[in-house]
Amino acid sequence: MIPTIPQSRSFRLIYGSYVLLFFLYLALPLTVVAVFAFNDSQFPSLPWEGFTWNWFFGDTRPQIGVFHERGILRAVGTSGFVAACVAVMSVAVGTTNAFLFNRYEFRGKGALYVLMLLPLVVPGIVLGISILVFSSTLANGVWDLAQMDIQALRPGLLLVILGQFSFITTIATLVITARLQKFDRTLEDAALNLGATRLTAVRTITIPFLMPAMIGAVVVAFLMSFENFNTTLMLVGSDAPLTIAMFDRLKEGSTPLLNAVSLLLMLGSSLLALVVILFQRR
Amino acid sequence: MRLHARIGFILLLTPLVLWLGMLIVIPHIDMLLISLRERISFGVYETNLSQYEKALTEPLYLRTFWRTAVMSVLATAITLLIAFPVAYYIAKMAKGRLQQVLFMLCLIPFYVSELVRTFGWMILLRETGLISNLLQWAGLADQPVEMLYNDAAMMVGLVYTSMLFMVVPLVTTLESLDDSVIEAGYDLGGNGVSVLREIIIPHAMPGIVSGCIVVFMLSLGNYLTPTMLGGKDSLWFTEMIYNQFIVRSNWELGATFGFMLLVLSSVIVWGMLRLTGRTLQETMG
Amino acid sequence: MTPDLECADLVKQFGQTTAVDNVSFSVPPGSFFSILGPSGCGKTTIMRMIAGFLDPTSGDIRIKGGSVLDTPPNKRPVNMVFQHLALFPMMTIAENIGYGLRRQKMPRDQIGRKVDEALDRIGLPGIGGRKVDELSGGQKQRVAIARCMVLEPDVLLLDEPLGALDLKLREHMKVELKALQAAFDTTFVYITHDQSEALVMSDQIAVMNAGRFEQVGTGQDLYYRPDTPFVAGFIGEANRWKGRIERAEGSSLEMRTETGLAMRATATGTLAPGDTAEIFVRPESIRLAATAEALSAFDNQLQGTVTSILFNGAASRVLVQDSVGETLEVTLPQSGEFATLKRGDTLHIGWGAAQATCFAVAA
Amino acid sequence: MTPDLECADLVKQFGQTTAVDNVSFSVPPGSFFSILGPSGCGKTTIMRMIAGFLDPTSGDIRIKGGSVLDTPPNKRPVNMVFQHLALFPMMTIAENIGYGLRRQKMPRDQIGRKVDEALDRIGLPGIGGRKVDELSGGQKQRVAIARCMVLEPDVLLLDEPLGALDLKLREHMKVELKALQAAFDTTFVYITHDQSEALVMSDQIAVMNAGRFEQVGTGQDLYYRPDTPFVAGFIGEANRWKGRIERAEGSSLEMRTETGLAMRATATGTLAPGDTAEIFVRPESIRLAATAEALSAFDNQLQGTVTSILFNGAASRVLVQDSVGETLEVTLPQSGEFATLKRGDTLHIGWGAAQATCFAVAA
Amino acid sequence: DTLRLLTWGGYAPDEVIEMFEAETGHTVEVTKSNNEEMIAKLRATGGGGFDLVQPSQDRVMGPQMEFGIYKPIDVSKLDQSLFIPSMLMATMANTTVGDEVYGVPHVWGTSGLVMNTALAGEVVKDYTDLCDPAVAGKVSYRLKRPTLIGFAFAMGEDPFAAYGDEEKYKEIMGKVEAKLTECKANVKTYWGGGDELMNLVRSGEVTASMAWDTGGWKLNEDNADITFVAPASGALGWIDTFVLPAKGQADDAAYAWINFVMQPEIAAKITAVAGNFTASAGADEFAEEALKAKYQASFPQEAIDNIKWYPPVPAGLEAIEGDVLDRVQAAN
Ligand SMILES: Nc1ncnc2c1ncn2[C@@H]1O[C@H](COP(=O)(O)OP(=O)(O)OP(=O)(O)O)[C@@H](O)[C@H]1O
Ligand SMILES: Nc1ncnc2c1ncn2[C@@H]1O[C@H](COP(=O)(O)OP(=O)(O)OP(=O)(O)O)[C@@H](O)[C@H]1O
Ligand SMILES: NCCCCNCCCN
Ligand SMILES: [Mg+2]
Ligand SMILES: [Mg+2]
Repeated sequence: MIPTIPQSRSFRLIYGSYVLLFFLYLALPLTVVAVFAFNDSQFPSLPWEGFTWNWFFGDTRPQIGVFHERGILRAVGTSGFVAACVAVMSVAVGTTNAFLFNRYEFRGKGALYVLMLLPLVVPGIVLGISILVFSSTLANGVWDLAQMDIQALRPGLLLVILGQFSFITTIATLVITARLQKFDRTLEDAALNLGATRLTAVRTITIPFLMPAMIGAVVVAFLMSFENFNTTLMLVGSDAPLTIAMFDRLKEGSTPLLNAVSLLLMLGSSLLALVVILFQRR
Repeated sequence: MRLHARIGFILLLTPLVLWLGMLIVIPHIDMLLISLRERISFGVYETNLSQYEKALTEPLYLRTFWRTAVMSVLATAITLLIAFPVAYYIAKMAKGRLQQVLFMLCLIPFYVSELVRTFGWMILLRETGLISNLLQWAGLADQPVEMLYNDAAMMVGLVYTSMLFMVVPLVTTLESLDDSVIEAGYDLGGNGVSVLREIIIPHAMPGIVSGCIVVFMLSLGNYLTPTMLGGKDSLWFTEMIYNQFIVRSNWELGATFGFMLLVLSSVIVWGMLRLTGRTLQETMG
Repeated sequence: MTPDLECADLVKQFGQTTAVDNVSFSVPPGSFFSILGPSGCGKTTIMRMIAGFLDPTSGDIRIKGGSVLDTPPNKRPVNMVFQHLALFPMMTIAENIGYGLRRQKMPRDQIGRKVDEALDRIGLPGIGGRKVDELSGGQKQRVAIARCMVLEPDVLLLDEPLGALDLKLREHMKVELKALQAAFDTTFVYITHDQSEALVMSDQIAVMNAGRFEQVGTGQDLYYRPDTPFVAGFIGEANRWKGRIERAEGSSLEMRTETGLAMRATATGTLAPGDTAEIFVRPESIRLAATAEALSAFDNQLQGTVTSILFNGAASRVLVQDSVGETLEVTLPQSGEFATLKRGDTLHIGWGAAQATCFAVAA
Repeated sequence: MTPDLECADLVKQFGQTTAVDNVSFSVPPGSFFSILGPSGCGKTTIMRMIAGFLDPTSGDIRIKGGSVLDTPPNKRPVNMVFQHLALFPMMTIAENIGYGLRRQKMPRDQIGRKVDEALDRIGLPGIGGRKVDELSGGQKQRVAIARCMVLEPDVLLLDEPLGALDLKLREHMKVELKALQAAFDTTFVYITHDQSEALVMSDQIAVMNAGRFEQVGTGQDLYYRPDTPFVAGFIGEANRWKGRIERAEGSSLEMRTETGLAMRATATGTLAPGDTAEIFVRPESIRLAATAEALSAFDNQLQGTVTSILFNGAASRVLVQDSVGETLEVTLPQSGEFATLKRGDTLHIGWGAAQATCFAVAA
Repeated sequence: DTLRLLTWGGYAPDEVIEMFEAETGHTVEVTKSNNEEMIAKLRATGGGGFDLVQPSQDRVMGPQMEFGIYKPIDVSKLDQSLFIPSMLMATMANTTVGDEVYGVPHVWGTSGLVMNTALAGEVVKDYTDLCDPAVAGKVSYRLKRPTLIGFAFAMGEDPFAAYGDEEKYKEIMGKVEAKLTECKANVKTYWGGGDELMNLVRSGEVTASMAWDTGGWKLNEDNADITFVAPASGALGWIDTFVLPAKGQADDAAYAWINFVMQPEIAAKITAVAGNFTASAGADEFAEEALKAKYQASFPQEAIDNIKWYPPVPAGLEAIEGDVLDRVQAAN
């Protein structure tokens, strides 16, 4: 069952078609979403009413395009801000975690590592509600004690960022740890031996070595944050990120505007993905 | 020197402890405490198991709970069945560029948000959607066919959304299987079936387990797909959590549900690990 | 007696490149046949064609006289020990060895017995229950051979099986492999790029280069009577000179090197005055002496200065720079006669025309 | 002249295990000093203590006469070439070589000049802009050395730097390393477990075993005049017999082997009749002859049967089984005299008492 | 200031926002939601995160008593002359806790039936007719409390009368539950947002649904067969209000917004987009004739008299309703 083992023609044919079918299945919904972004109709469905750019650039009712939709544009901004914060924070903490797990032996390390993995197996919605519950307990506690209201602890951007950070950090940690494990510690010894201090060695040797993984982690974290729904849903306040905003609209019914947003999202993420691939290449 | 190491250790430990403590451990403990609370009247609470009692006696809750679990297992199994041949093809049959391209193609849907993917399926499956029109055009149906809002549609969405998380670990483990081991299997008289059963699948087990765990978790915790593609009967456990928190403002019961979901997922993940004798560390790290 | 394995005019092309180019050979029953050649010369390709993992572009492969071209790999009466052994990591040692027997639907107790027997045979009784990664490199090696041998193949193929082992273990396994072959009394076809492996173990060696067999013969044949400059250069070490033939009488001839020295040598093939040629002389064929007189019996004599003494016990060498500036490698005799030699000493060296093999060089 | 490097009573313990056990040595300026020993004997531990990556449990390390125990690794006037070279993969060759100079805050143009100079010195001018993985193994080797040498260390430490290279390249680099040391005229401390590397390159070799130095001396010292059975067994190959001393006259003695043979040998240290002892005889010290008479000059003579001929060109061996069933390894002379020898032939062998070294064995 | 407005779809059209921003210099951020989510969000934030919210008048008193998520409204800061007096009084009365008033009216309307009269008009006259086999698979409604109330009326009960009597209320809900469970097979999907329903009806996937009056009227523009019908048992009347969240930070902007949108011309614009009439006195003049006509067509006088206005929901009832809704959703 590898190319060097002779197989009958029909087997190869059936297998090949199955794989082809699979990729059609993968491509189908995305293609459909993309195509109907150009339908000159109120609905993203057949019949095809002709081609239009209106869902991108239109500025008159009812065909207001993405680029003239305040709500959507604001949501994109919010998502971008959240994603950037989450990416930076999770990669920063992911890097310190990687060093901790890679460089130190201490009691409870194994348990801590398992705990670190846990956010991956906690459903996103549970993460969301636990943080929601805890932050309001805190806020209420502060209120009861000091009659002081800490809005930051109420649903809103900070909680959204922390909620996403809470599990994306695990992923960043794994990505960076994997790379750090491949790092040959004698490189640091060599730097030391050539006159560098410990910190200089880390700065000039280890961090550049980790760079591809860190950049990869930034992009993955950014994308994951950008598309996160479950955790965000429970923590969102008045500033809705894009997925939530789109979901709210979708609840009201689908219009090609959503297709247009989706198509732009696809293009954006493909671009980012490309950046990652180019980086990993090097 | 020693002092430096100590300081470094503390500096590196702090963010980890803050993160896990403040965002994972304490919130979950707090959630547990809330779930153990009963509201007596305005602002008066009592600690007891009444929420759990309610959750375990009300047939709706219990049924939804099991339904979600069973459907998630089913979605995981289907995903595995569909993904395995494809992953095998990518890892072992395709070579060079084709292999890279196919692998990349598998990743693409992941780069687009789940909402968009689900939205795509809605456009395809709805009564006025593409497939319905296609069937009518082909003469296979004489009136619009509704394919949305049922368990099958939901399953299609769940499987679709999870596919990547099954394919990637499978491809990775299968790629690590040396061609010559497969060849040795044939060389010693094996055929396709026996090589698959005795060599390929045992080798792929780590990938199968980690893929299944992730897919199961994603299905169990999914909210979008069941709400948007599922029908009027397809209540999902996450929806109930959302409902209790957002629609009913009943945080006590919502927290209880959250905890039940957590326990369910932990038990199933633990079971899968036990079954295959692997640790979480090996599987996820 | 029909040979166990016979390849006739075997050719394998990958697109434009011809990996195996018209190779023919036959391996008599019970013998140890090696294919020796540099990396990328096509050795593995031959072996994979024999095992059935590649179809030859043309030519025939016969086992015990019958062509196996239409037999799929899992039906061919040959087994293969892979370069990295390809033991099944998910199975125990006993399961590994029993794998082929299970495929033959042999009853379980019989399999058990056969496996135990094989483990005894390779000197590892009682390890059947272990996992693959609980064995050392040499033990794995033997298990991989046992896994094939329980199936009693007509021919056992081995693709650089010692490549992954460390130096000491490799030395040891050379002797061991030869002993195992004797014990199982099976035909071995062995691939390697390490001349010493091939020389030590084989009955017959084929030296391969760029898809073709250059020479097939015993180790002595190849070492002392190389047919081609490639064989002379690839097997053993040699001092070399290029030049032009000045005189030729039968196989005895004289060449003027590019640096202007006159040398007497023995021709391989026909060489005429004016031909470009290359002379090979092994370090151990050169004699050292303090005076020129001591070497008067030799056809070739030079004077030189010691530039370096590479002391290495029994394999010590001296680097001698001759009058025209070339450096020669000469074996240091074990007699102790030259124990006091040091850098800068002047020395006479000489060798007979019989020890200097001369080949034509494609101009 | 103060030695460049001096270690005095160096001890290093890891918990219960003593990795380095009271080692003292000194390395004179400009010399090539090797530490040779089997894997795990503590070589790297010594080197890491010298480089400053490990603190000795006790003892002192002096460089150019001054103790460096309190100097952190980045301040010590020694540099190290690591086993896998530890070139920085994210930097170009020039950046690698300039790394230490940048740490010294040398001006950029001066760094550039120094790097170019070093590249010239190692015979690789103009490759400064390349990436590390665009170099061959041997080139990387030289760059690793240059990276240290631009810092003009008092001592260069090399930890099995050839371990990762393949056989042919290793042979070549042995000669090259020695030449580089001469060119830079720096003290080299070289670690290896490969005796031939140590023998070929070193001025002085310390043979190390289980944390201790067994013997320090030149290659010839170690090969021909081993002080301990470990050294005799570790360096070069040897046939060995255990037995009990029957007669001893000064250093000349006679031993009865466990298998009942009487043997004459030369004692190392004092041995008295009744002592348990072990005799070492190198394969190349044993002569072969067709008749017993030809060997009458030798103190020890045996008759045996050829069990195997390990043909390996200049390094060919014969395995000879003697009358009591022991197998001896004997070098096959290059003279061609025994070219027709084959398995089963009867043969006489002999060696002098001077070639048989005898050591006391802890009963 | 930034005014963070939590409201229903259509209540803050872009055009109005732009005018408001131009006139006052405040900026407006709109979040669209529904009653339950508004309350849940405010509860989670302790009444923060927004500066002005618009729950229905029946959803002000209970949540305020239980969670304290609103702050009293200073009616003196409002131009009371802009409001229809009777509606202002009624709403203030319904949203008074203690001595404080919490809400003032904005938009009002009814829930009833939206249907394609050509396809379902013969069959569907009241909510319970949605369960008729003739419209099987072509029916939709929300799984929310208005549906329970509507079905209760259609089944001849008076749930509002039972607000004070939990036992009685439970009994009524039990009957409604049975009916809705039985009816489930008829339902294509439960709708969530107004536009979602409109899409379903417009595309023909649904022919009859329980819905807000607005939706029907809007659809009527495209397809004359589709319209809003007041059910035989009476439409349900609701009033969406303006309420200040307890921790709102832009009260001035909030008051400014209320005063701004209650101006008759502006209110008319909102009516045009949302489809519902407002509590703005005199906005009628500016309202489109077409809409008025549709309103009159849907509401003959006896239908207007028959409108059932929601009284404030006492705390605790929603738990009963929630359980019923859960069981209906779970039923097979
Ligand atoms: N599947 C293939 N497609 C194209 N070219 C191939 C293929 N397999 C081998 N080759 C080419 O055929 C030639 C011979 O390869 P082969 O593997 O037989 O060499 P080898 O003698 O076994 O070398 P090594 O000692 O390195 O294993 C090489 O030039 C190789 O690049
Ligand atoms: N950090 C450490 N902790 C505990 N034991 C150690 C440590 N480093 C080395 N050892 C032990 O000390 C002994 C000597 O190790 P060392 O690395 O010096 O050997 P070596 O001679 O360099 O071996 P090799 O040739 O394999 O590199 C070994 O038994 C090793 O297990
Ligand atoms: N298009 C907006 C409709 C708003 C309806 N509010 C209804 C409240 C019913 N309880
Ligand atoms: Mg090969
Ligand atoms: Mg070492």
